[in-house]
Amino acid sequence: MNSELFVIPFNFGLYFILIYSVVRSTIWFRNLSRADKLRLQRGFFGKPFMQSIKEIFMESLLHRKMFKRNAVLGYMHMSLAFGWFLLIVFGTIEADTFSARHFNPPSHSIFFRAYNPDHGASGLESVFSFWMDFLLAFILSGLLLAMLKRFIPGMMGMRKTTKHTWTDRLALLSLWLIFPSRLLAESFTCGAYGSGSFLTGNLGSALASVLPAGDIAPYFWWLYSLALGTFFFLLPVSRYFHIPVEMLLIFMRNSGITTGDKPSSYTEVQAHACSSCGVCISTCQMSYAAGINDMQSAYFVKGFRNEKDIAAITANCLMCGRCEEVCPVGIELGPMRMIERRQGRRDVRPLTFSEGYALTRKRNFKERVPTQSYSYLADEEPVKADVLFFAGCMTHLTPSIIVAMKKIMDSAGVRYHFMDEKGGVCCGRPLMLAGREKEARELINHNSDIIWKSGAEILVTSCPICYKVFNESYYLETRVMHHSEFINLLIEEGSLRLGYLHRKVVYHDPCELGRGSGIYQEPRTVISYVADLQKSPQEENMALCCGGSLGNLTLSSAKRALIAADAARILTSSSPDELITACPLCKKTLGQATEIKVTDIAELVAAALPRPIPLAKTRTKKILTKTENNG
Amino acid sequence: MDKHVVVIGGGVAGIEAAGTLAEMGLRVSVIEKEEEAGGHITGWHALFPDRRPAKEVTEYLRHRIRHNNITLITKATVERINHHGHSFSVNVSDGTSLNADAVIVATGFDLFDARRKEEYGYGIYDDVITSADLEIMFASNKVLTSAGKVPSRIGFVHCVGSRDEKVNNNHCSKVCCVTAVKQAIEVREILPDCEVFCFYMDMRMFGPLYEELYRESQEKYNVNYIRGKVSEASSTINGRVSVRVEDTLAGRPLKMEIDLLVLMVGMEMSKTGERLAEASGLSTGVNRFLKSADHHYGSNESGKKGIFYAGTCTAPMNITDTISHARAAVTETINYLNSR
Amino acid sequence: MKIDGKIAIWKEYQKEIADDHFFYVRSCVRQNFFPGSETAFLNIMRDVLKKDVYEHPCHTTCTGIGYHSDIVPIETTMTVVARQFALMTEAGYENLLPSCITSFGLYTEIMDTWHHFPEVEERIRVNLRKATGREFKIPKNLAHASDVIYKFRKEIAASAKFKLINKNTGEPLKVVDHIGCHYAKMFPSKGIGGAEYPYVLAGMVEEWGGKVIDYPERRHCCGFGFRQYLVQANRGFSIACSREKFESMMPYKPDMIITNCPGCPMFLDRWQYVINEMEGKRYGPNNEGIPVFTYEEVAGLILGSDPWELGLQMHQTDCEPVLDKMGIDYDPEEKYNLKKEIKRATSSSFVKV
Amino acid sequence: MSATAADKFGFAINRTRLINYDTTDRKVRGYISEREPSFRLCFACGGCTASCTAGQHTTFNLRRMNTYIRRGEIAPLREEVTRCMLCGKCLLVCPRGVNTRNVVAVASEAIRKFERNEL
Repeated sequence: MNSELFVIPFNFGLYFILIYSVVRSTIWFRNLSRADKLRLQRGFFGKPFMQSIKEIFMESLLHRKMFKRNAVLGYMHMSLAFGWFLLIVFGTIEADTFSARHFNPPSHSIFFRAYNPDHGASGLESVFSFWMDFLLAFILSGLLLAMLKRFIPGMMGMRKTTKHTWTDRLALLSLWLIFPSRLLAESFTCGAYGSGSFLTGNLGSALASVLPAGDIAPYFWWLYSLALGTFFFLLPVSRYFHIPVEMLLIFMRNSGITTGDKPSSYTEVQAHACSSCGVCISTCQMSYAAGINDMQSAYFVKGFRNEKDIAAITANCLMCGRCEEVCPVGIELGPMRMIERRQGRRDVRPLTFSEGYALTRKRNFKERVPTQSYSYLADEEPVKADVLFFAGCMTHLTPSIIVAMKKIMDSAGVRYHFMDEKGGVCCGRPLMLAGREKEARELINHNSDIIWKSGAEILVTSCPICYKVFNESYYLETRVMHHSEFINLLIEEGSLRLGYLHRKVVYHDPCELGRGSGIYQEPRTVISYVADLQKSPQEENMALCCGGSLGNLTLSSAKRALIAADAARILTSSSPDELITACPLCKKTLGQATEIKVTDIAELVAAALPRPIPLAKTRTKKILTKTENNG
Repeated sequence: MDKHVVVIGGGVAGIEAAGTLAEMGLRVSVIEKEEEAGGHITGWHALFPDRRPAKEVTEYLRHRIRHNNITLITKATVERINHHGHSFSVNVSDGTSLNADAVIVATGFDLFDARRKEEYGYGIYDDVITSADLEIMFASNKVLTSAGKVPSRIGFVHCVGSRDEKVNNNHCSKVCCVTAVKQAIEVREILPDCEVFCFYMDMRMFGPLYEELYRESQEKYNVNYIRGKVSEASSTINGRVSVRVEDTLAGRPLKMEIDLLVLMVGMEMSKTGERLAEASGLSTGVNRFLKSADHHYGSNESGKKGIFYAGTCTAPMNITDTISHARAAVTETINYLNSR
Repeated sequence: MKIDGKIAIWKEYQKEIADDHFFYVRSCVRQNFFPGSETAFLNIMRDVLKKDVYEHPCHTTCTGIGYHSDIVPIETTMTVVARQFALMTEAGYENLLPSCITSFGLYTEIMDTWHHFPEVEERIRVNLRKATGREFKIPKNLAHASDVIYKFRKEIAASAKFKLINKNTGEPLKVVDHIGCHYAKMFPSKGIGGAEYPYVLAGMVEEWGGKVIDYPERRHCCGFGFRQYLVQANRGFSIACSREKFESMMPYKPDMIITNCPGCPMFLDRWQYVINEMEGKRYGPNNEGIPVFTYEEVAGLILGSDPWELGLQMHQTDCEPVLDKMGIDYDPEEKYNLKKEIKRATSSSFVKV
Repeated sequence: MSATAADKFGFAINRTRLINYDTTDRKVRGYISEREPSFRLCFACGGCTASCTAGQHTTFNLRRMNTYIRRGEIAPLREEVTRCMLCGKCLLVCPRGVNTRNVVAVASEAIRKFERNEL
């Protein structure tokens, strides 16, 4: 090959992206908080290092999570990522073994066929060229699937494909050009020299018989190099920056760094690690049930990264956490969105193309100006009790739950105080979900004061939303339990005698109880103790959101109904006698969306209480060693 | 069955009764005081709740009356119904007297004369009109003030002449609320940037799809509703109408200048009907409408054998109920004639 | 404004007014608010209209002001009113002619109450007999003084020397007519033109050449309401009412206000001064304030009597602008020449027309 | 009412409670209707106020607040709007499906801006 000019675009792109990635990573590292820096250093040199390497191999290359989601989708990603990786590795080995010097420049291995057009005659050489052709075929098969996915997303278990920005489309195009142009370049060269293995050889000779292969080959080498060059050049401003950044993210995550409550270097890394793959869009009920396709996490993270005005789409999310469960890159989407919700309105100007390359972002975090104030809350007269029962605002609209809980606790002889019987004060979580952190703190302090002064050992609540905030944001010595856990405890300690209800029931995991707080098993054990619990299609960490979530501030009641109807239909597909849930809000929302009776777990248990309710016997078990005469 | 029935009143109820009777082979004479049969609906442009053109219903009625068993006498009123044994004689204002085997009274209602609510200034201030006047404007698809200006703000006053002891009408006329919502929507369609206000005491959306229309008026057409009874209207120096009302939900008095004030006039027992009832010894209820023999299962019966009631002479009704009531009256008449 | 609409309504409210032999009962406050009014009325009735108007020396207040201020119980008021009727019967008169609107409203109310509850009338007869030993007959006709002037407005116009017309522009004076609330608001059928569009003063103004203004707050109370101005704590309401009316009539630039009640001229006139003191705001054309007249003063003016003899100097808001517009000549120096006043007050015929 | 009037006369002109629809400023209403279109659907039944958590501890009346906003009466709302806990009970109760929670969220912001006439 006489002129070697075609190597220039490739070299320019490669060296640009290598230097850029290294420089940017060091800047990200430097901007980490001191604690996170120490964590990362320990992460590099401690046990997490091997774990990260394994995860990089399993995730970045093999895309194991994608496979778990859908085999074809997994194969497509794996072929492109792992295939290209192997192509580079073996290309370098091939170039290394068969050329004069070791450690040749990278272009030498990438364009090996261009430099040694007649390579592949002897035994080892033909093995190598066969292996290289095989890898190229492997990648091209993945590429074919990628193109098909654009038009038939269903075939890979995807409902929708992501709407990309123009930079992403350009990068996508250049990525799609790389391998076909390599194939043609090698084939023409092989055609001209009669070399090449099963793929490039046969294709080459076929082409040569028709076209002057030798003259055309250089053009394709130029195309190959240009495609590579543009792809590398566009990397920092495109979704494919995910390739290098995900590795850094894996190291950071494994060394224990988490998203704080303000934009930080870690959120930057996460923002750049998102590949806009669209898995979150297909999982989001707002998309397939309510037909809203502009607020999913892919668009949120893209908007966050390019500093677009994402206030509207930030608020329009149910915060149900399903996308976070399926995100192959493992970005903490919930906390990221909460950061944006805590921001006050500020005028935001999207980054221009060139600004996309800037190495640092001056993220001005403008705190939201508190608008609410609760100085009117009078200090309440504390009431001493072993067990505090906090029904929660919503539960006052589902009195059947309160009645059931009272029956259960009376039957178990629990000495409890119904803390918010006269309406009480909101637990503060809805305020936090709306980004009003400071204002929520006022309510939290008010309630904490009451709980502290009551000296209770256990705080039982019927609302998962309250349960999550009591657990995460209140500083309580009291043991916080959702009433499903509490009932489970009462059953285990034998304080509760329950009959068996011959009812076929299905359990719906409320988002804040399941994904939000990790309580999956207790409700199920309680239910199967009293009724015939059936499986439902989407359960536990992938449970459906009922659509009534307070996480979404702006969703209209009509759209909520669509989501609720869809969720109810799936949940009751095995037509159970009853749909059981453990949240007043889910009960109300699902109740309006299905003919099947929707009851709370407490109601089910109350129904299983033997008739009549016996006088409470002494509670013998160690936790509540109180000798009582009456309830 | 070659019986002869006289139907007094050629409105919606009268025509429907006559048409049904004629189809069943009876000879019918309809006595209508206006030049043309059809009743109040002829002045209407679009009907609630689906805002279908009123022409369609008037067409149906015009077709109905053209049956050859029916003789229509227009520009004539009936003074008395005389009862001799099993038959009746009816003296008509043009001097003739008709014998009949049965009589259906379908004298209908009168629109409340808005002049009697002086404080609203109907007939005194140029831009105070009634819902009927507005409906005529709709026919020309142009809503303008008397000075020919495009109004930027229009107010609808509910319960004018209904539920009002001061004009001796304690009854609710049922159909004005939904008419106001319909007209408010039509105004907003013709004049998209004209603010529309409805001053109401209660929104009585009693029929099917009425509440949906009310919701649509808020959701899509941004009609404003202010709960309060307008106390007085007066004219301002710039020729607008100034309206005083209490916004009872805010608990504050409120004043507003409006370009066009539309009075939702209610239904009253028709004067001619009242005179006929008195002369013929038919009893009227406390709201001066004809008193049916039984509210639940005898609303067509007058208490006198052979005389039946149809339509709004017994109570305010929308067109659907009027037509059904008229058909019920025919059934009662046929049963009576057969049993005789 | 469709004028025929108003005329149609005015036709509905025709009121039967006696045409002679009136038993005149004075107002208890009008003499010190607008001293010339009642005297002017008597002179017009006797000298111009040649009517027999008898004024019984012992007749008293009708105690309406006490009754409406929750001081005098209705039974007492009824007994006092019965005594007035007794004086009238003894004097041989049947047409009661109160000068004050509140009295007119009170007499109408009492006669209507007795009409519906004869037993009350009986009880009052017993009271009167016990208190004074007098008997009484219910007056055959009750008309307010402004009704009578309205009835004979044409006769007055005939002998009028001036018109309510602006001499230098030839335009009719723009006049705001304000009717006392107790005139027709309680018994609409008892007021000429009814409660919404009363015609009693409008009739006079139109007859005498002026033009009546219909402004939005036409029906609003002038603020005189007894418990409003009597109790200092409520006085703020009283002045707020007047201001509401002034703000509403301002755009029409009225030349004068004509009233027929003791309180309205008093407060519409005095409150203009107080509003100016409090808020520095003056109303009326070129901010000289809007002169307020009683119908007797207006009748006196067009009949050519001397403004100072009519007592116009007692007005808070100077009436000179209207006098100039009507072309009435007056002697500014004489305005407060009290010596002359005292001399004339002691002379026999108090007001010469 | 100026202080001098009171001491000079012993009383002052009472301020009218009349809402003059032609002079009230309804920018806040526009701001809210734009961001929360369901605000228009409210027909003031009072269900939200009845179920209100904050309403049991203080004077917070969402129905009256909606009516005042429609009439441009913003001053009385300055404190009241800050008392809502955004708990969302009213959302479950509203017969017309008004997104009451978002109405309050947007209203508290709008009223603050209106008071600093940044609207």
